[in-house]
Amino acid sequence: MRLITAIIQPHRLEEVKKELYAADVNLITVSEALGHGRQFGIDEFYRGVKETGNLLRKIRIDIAVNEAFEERTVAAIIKGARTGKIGDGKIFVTDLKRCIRIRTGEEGSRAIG
Amino acid sequence: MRLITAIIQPHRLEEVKKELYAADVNLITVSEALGHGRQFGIDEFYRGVKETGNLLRKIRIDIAVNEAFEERTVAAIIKGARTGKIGDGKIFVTDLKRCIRIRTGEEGSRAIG
Amino acid sequence: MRLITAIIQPHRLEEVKKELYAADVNLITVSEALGHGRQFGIDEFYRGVKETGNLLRKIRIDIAVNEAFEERTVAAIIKGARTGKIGDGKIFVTDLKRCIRIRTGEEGSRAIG
Amino acid sequence: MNQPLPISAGDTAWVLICAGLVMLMTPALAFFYGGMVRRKNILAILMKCFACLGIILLAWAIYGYSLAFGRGNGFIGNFQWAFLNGVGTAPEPAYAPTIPHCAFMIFQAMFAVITPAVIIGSLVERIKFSAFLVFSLLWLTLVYIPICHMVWSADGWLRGMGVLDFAGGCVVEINCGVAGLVSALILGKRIGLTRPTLHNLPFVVLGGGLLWFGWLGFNAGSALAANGVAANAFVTTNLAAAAAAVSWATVEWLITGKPTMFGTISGVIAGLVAITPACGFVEPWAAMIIGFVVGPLSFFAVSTIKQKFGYDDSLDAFGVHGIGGFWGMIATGIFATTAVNPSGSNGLLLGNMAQLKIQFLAASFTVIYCAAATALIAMAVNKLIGLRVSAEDEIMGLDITQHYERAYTMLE
Amino acid sequence: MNQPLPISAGDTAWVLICAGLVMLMTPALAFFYGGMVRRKNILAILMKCFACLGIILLAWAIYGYSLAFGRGNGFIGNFQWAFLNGVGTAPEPAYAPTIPHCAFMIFQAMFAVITPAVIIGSLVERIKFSAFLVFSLLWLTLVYIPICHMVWSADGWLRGMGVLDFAGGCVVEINCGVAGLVSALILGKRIGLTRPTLHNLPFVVLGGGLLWFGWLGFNAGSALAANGVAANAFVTTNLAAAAAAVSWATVEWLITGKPTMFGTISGVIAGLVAITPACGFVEPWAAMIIGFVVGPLSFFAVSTIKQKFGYDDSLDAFGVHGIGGFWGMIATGIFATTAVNPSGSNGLLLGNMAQLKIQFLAASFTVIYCAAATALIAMAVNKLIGLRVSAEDEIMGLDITQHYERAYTMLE
Amino acid sequence: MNQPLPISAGDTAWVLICAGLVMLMTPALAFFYGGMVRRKNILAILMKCFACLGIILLAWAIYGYSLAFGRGNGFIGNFQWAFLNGVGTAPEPAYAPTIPHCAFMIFQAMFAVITPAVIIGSLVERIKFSAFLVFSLLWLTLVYIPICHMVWSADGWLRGMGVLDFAGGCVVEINCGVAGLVSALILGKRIGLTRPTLHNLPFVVLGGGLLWFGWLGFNAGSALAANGVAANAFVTTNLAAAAAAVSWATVEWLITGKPTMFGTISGVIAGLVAITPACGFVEPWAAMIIGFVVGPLSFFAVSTIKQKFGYDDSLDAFGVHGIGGFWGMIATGIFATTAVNPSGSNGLLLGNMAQLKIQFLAASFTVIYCAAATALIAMAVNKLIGLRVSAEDEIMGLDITQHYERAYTMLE
Ligand SMILES: Nc1ncnc2c1ncn2[C@@H]1O[C@H](COP(=O)(O)OP(=O)(O)O)[C@@H](O)[C@H]1O
Ligand SMILES: Nc1ncnc2c1ncn2[C@@H]1O[C@H](COP(=O)(O)OP(=O)(O)O)[C@@H](O)[C@H]1O
Ligand SMILES: Nc1ncnc2c1ncn2[C@@H]1O[C@H](COP(=O)(O)OP(=O)(O)O)[C@@H](O)[C@H]1O
Repeated sequence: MRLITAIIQPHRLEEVKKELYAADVNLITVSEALGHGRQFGIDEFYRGVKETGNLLRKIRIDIAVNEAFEERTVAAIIKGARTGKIGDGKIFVTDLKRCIRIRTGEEGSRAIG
Repeated sequence: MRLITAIIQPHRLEEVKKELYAADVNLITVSEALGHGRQFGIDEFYRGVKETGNLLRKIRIDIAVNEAFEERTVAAIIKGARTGKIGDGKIFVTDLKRCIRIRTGEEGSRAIG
Repeated sequence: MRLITAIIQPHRLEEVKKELYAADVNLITVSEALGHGRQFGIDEFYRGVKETGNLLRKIRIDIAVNEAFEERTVAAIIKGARTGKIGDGKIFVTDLKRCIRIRTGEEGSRAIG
Repeated sequence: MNQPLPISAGDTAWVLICAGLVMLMTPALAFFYGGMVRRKNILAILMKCFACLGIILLAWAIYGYSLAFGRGNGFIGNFQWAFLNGVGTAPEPAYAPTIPHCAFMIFQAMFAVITPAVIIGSLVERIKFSAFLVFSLLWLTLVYIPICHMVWSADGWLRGMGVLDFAGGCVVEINCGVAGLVSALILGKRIGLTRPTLHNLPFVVLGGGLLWFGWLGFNAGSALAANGVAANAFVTTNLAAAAAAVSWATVEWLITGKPTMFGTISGVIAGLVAITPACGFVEPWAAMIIGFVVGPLSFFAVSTIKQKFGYDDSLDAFGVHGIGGFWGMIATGIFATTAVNPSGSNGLLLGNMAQLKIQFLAASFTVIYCAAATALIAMAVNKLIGLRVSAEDEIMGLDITQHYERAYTMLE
Repeated sequence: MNQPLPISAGDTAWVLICAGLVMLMTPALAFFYGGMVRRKNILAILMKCFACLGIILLAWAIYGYSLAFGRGNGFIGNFQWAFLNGVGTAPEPAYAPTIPHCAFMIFQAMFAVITPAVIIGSLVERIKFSAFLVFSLLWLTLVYIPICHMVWSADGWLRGMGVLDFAGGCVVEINCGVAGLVSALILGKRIGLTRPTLHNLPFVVLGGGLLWFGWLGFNAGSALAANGVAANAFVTTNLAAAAAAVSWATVEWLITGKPTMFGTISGVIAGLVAITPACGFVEPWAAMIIGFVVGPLSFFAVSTIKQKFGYDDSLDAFGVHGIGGFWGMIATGIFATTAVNPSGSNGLLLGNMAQLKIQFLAASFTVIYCAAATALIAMAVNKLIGLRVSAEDEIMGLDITQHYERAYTMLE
Repeated sequence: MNQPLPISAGDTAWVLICAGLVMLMTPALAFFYGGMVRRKNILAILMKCFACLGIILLAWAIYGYSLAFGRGNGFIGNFQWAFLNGVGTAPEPAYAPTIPHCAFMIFQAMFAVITPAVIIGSLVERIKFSAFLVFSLLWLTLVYIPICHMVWSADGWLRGMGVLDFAGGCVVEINCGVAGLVSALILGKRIGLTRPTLHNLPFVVLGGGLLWFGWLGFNAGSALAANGVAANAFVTTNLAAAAAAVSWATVEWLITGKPTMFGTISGVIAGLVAITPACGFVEPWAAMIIGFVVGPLSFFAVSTIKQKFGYDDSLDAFGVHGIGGFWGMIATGIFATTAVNPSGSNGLLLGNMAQLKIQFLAASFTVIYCAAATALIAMAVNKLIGLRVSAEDEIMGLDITQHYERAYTMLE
């Protein structure tokens, strides 16, 4: 099993969700994040004092999938999130040892979906 | 070492904390999340326009433990979080390569607790 | 590749960012968290009723790096975050299987930086 | 009325702006309460407050004002002014001889709105919206209006007896406080509550600050003229609020180790409550004492008594309004002086023990009548349509389950 | 003016505090709107509202007041009072004989401020700040001022015709509603919007509550004296707001299954809009009907018509102010009675069909004139400097791209 | 007083509602400031503002009013009105002959409350709560009251000299601005501050909007009657606020590339400050100039001077109130005209150089006296109980460490 974590632009979330559902990936967890990357933040000014805007709002998506779903999940995220501009984000894939459904106690592949 | 990540219902947090403490798991990190799963969200309406409520508030808990503590931690989370209704959430377990206590620089099992 | 996750004190974020940039680690993702650890929270009182303050505000930093950068990243975080007082936090390192840049589709080490 | 009384522009300006200030108190209360609950339940509070503004203003115009202030018997009015028929721009000498009758009516309307709105504080995070609507209309009709008539109308028996209640110690404060306690007891406790529910203390303070502002109109506007009595009420109101804020915070400092903002703003409200019946009858120094006393009283009620008995008067309508209102009625009987208000009476300190007795009697009568009638209403509504939402809805939150909407959505 | 008229302290106090209340409406509107957009765009709304306070107050003092109320012809005033020259403390008998002329001027100034501010609601999340500044100044000059002159000034032709518009059904409400729709059409839809944008409903309610409070000054202050007409306007304003809140929520309850806070507060505003032209001419019972009717009307406009035609009148300036204002003008022609206001007229119900025609004509004229002039202005500004921010800036959010600042920063 | 003066209902209504508006300014200020700090420190600001309302209202009633306005010598009053003894409903002809004496007293009380509250802006995120309480009481007694007496009381020497300070350029603005700077210097800088601390700009705007609203009462209420002078003050206040908002935003636009909401609302406050001493003495066109000038002045002070000297006047009490107040005093000496206010004087532009000198002298005296006295007080309190919280508490945040509570708890 895999844990796929994507950092995307906030305004792409709806698109990414759509692509994921289209790829039959329906179970996801979303949270807020701030990112610092290659993307150039806009300087802010407060009472004339400059503040280098270096943390931009991002969305983090975590998805646990079976190996078989890894590729299509990654592809769906890319399809939904890509604008081709700097700041589109990253996808991180780690190995998921166990997955347990709290409600039933089921484990493994059956618990993932 | 293991990194245990649980997605639970917000209203179960107190219960889960209680069970974790009871199981001698005292060090945890909590954050906010929004989840989309099998649970049926309630449709929202804004000035008469329907919005399919498809992201529900969840709580994410991250806990780093030694292998020996893995089972009891998972069990404690399940005990505290389970209501038997759809939406109870998931537990994800990944392998933790290193754990370092910033204050002392200690590493490994000793740094976890 | 490694995924480095640090839980730090909120007021050390600027320092940690500075140290990371100094160590040439420029791409990071930051989010809010609440932590329960050894650190003693301050009791709160609402209309005279005591509430044991047991979740303290923390900052979570996630950084994906190549193995070669693991040590310096960990060192930079420790340098920036350490105050020597309880509550300084932890660094967790997990193995990162894949890293994909959404914008270009690049994978692996080249996508990380 | 052959020859209508002349209207005073100054008095009319005063009463109208005060009516506006009292109107503002209901949204203010919405924020005062709204910040105290979990964020999944804030809209349900705002909604109930605006529901009070909506349905009670209409009910007041249709029958409420007439039943409350029309000439009936000692207990209830009649329908002479139903649909505001005859409530025009000519003054009604029985109530306010220098301003349009309809200005008096709308000033009073805002009192009728906020009183049931205060009760919301006892019922939050679990009451069904429809049940609240029915409850509040019944309560307006069967509790607020009769008590208002008895205390303030030309032929009310308590007024006839000489009770002093300048701006609503019985009519508003005791009434809503007791109703809150009783209905909270019938409604029962919230599920699995182990921690304080406040999600936004600044909102509480915002609401509290606006309540103080609005209360100046509530109390000083009750003079129904821009005169010395109004000015005195304005002064005493501010001083009592200040004194109670200080005394509440001081008690906290002594007991828990630090004064809190939440305690201070609670003290402000307690002080405003306590001075409500007294403000137009007592001198400024007495107002300070009244305020100083109510802080510890209410603090004790909400931090100790409530914990001990374990009832879920969630946001302390009883501890603040019930207790504070009762003390205010008694204090009026102690400190009142005709030097401030010739149409009032002297109190205990000036040798008039009788007044204190009248005050005690009126306050006690209000407690008993209100408790009994509220209990009947709440039980009836519970039987009829059920007071509480389902446990699932309570856990999910009232905003989404009762109103299909959420207060904060924060992803972009 | 050889012998200045005496000033009434009561009337002056009233008009000044009402001017203050109307001033407060613009910040209130800022929050009402600000809570409805995504958090990356809230400051851009607050900013435009305060920009209206800034530049339009100045423009009003420099030339606006004179052009609007100076004696010119039936369509526009003159420059007699430019730079407020001659607008001093002596009353101007043509407008308000018992208060300082400058008090009337500043009361009117606040109307000129809030009207373009309402238009912001149609343009949010995409309009360029500089373009809005130019647009709003041109619009003030070419739309607001002429319509204001025609309807309210001593020699306006619509006033001469006998139109009844107590507090701005044409001048304020239809005007801003139609301008919102037209400029939204020219501006175009927001990019890729698939979900509701509200980020903070409590802010919407806070703004809405303060708007209600301020509107009491807006409407009742338009009597320009603290008299029976003012009191009547005060009463009708509250009742219409209440009735529309109830009717909007009821329609929601029937159609979507639950009443919402957002709907209720929208109903409040719709009711306040609808009663605006009528408040000083109709009786309380009529106000309730006017309010009851506008709730479903506006609900239908925003939930069905807008969806159907697909225009992006983002926060419904047209659906609420345009529709509500038109209905209010018509309703005035139906329900007006000289029993309430001897200087008004009777409406249809009292047999005066002519008044209804006049109302319809004035409202229609306003729609047509405003639509045409607004379209020209918006297209001109678009040509000149471009109305819209770039797509990148729109996605990034207007706060950071137009103002180099962010509303919330939450890490410590 | 054998035969009490008759009370004017209109004037009384005006002064009371204005007192209410000034009361509202302190909670408004709390939000204006509260949004500018990190969220761990917002309650500590709200708390200090309400502490001012609490303890200073009481101190004012007990001895402050008497010391400030009682007949003493040129520098300080006496105890004739201690405990408000003799401050009843009959007018006090020396101050306000048409309203109850106690109405004048409570109007002034609200000025005494907000002045130390402004100082909080210089001390945020590090001052100990207990130290602030002691500091503010001492400061009230040793700085505010004497300056107030000298400038406004019947026998004050600055008033005797003919200084024009309509609503508090010296008494309120310079006083709090200078005190803020001096106490910030003594208190020292916050630990490790590298970024702006604002956590909620909408709160800043909310507070700023309510401050504008309240300031209308502050300035126009200072006429102590609802007359032409009040109307003029009302107009000039609005125009100066508008002009300064525009000029501040314009300067930003030129220098940093974009106008900001934070700058605009700061400009509003700067404009209100600058017009404070002048509002009842100058004409509207002059008010616009006064406002235009203060925007860049204050912007320069907060963005350049403060950075250069590196003092931590955290929220710019000095840059906005000190600088703005000084300019306002001078401007009054330039633009004042008896055409607006016969009981005032002409200024430089009408050939009266003397008035400008008097203004400069009074302003300079206030700077020097206030700086010296504040320094002594702050150092004394520092010695006695320590001004600052511990470094750990500062890092942890003042809300939790000074008040055992948190502003936002957001998990459910
Ligand atoms: N190595 C990394 N570790 C953690 N987060 C990263 C890393 N690289 C990118 N991110 C996250 O992805 C976001 C987008 O990255 P950025 O470099 O701006 O754009 P792009 O991926 O298009 O080159 C960053 O703001 C950051 O939140
Ligand atoms: N495969 C998954 N990947 C990421 N998050 C998941 C996954 N499955 C479930 N979740 C999270 O758990 C929550 C509960 O899951 P849900 O399917 O609603 O209930 P249950 O686990 O009881 O079947 C979801 O809202 C989501 O946040
Ligand atoms: N085993 C763990 N699992 C998850 N989070 C942890 C763990 N240990 C520590 N943390 C996080 O690190 C924070 C600091 O830990 P704490 O024990 O208070 O201090 P220290 O690391 O200095 O001993 C905690 O509040 C918690 O958020």
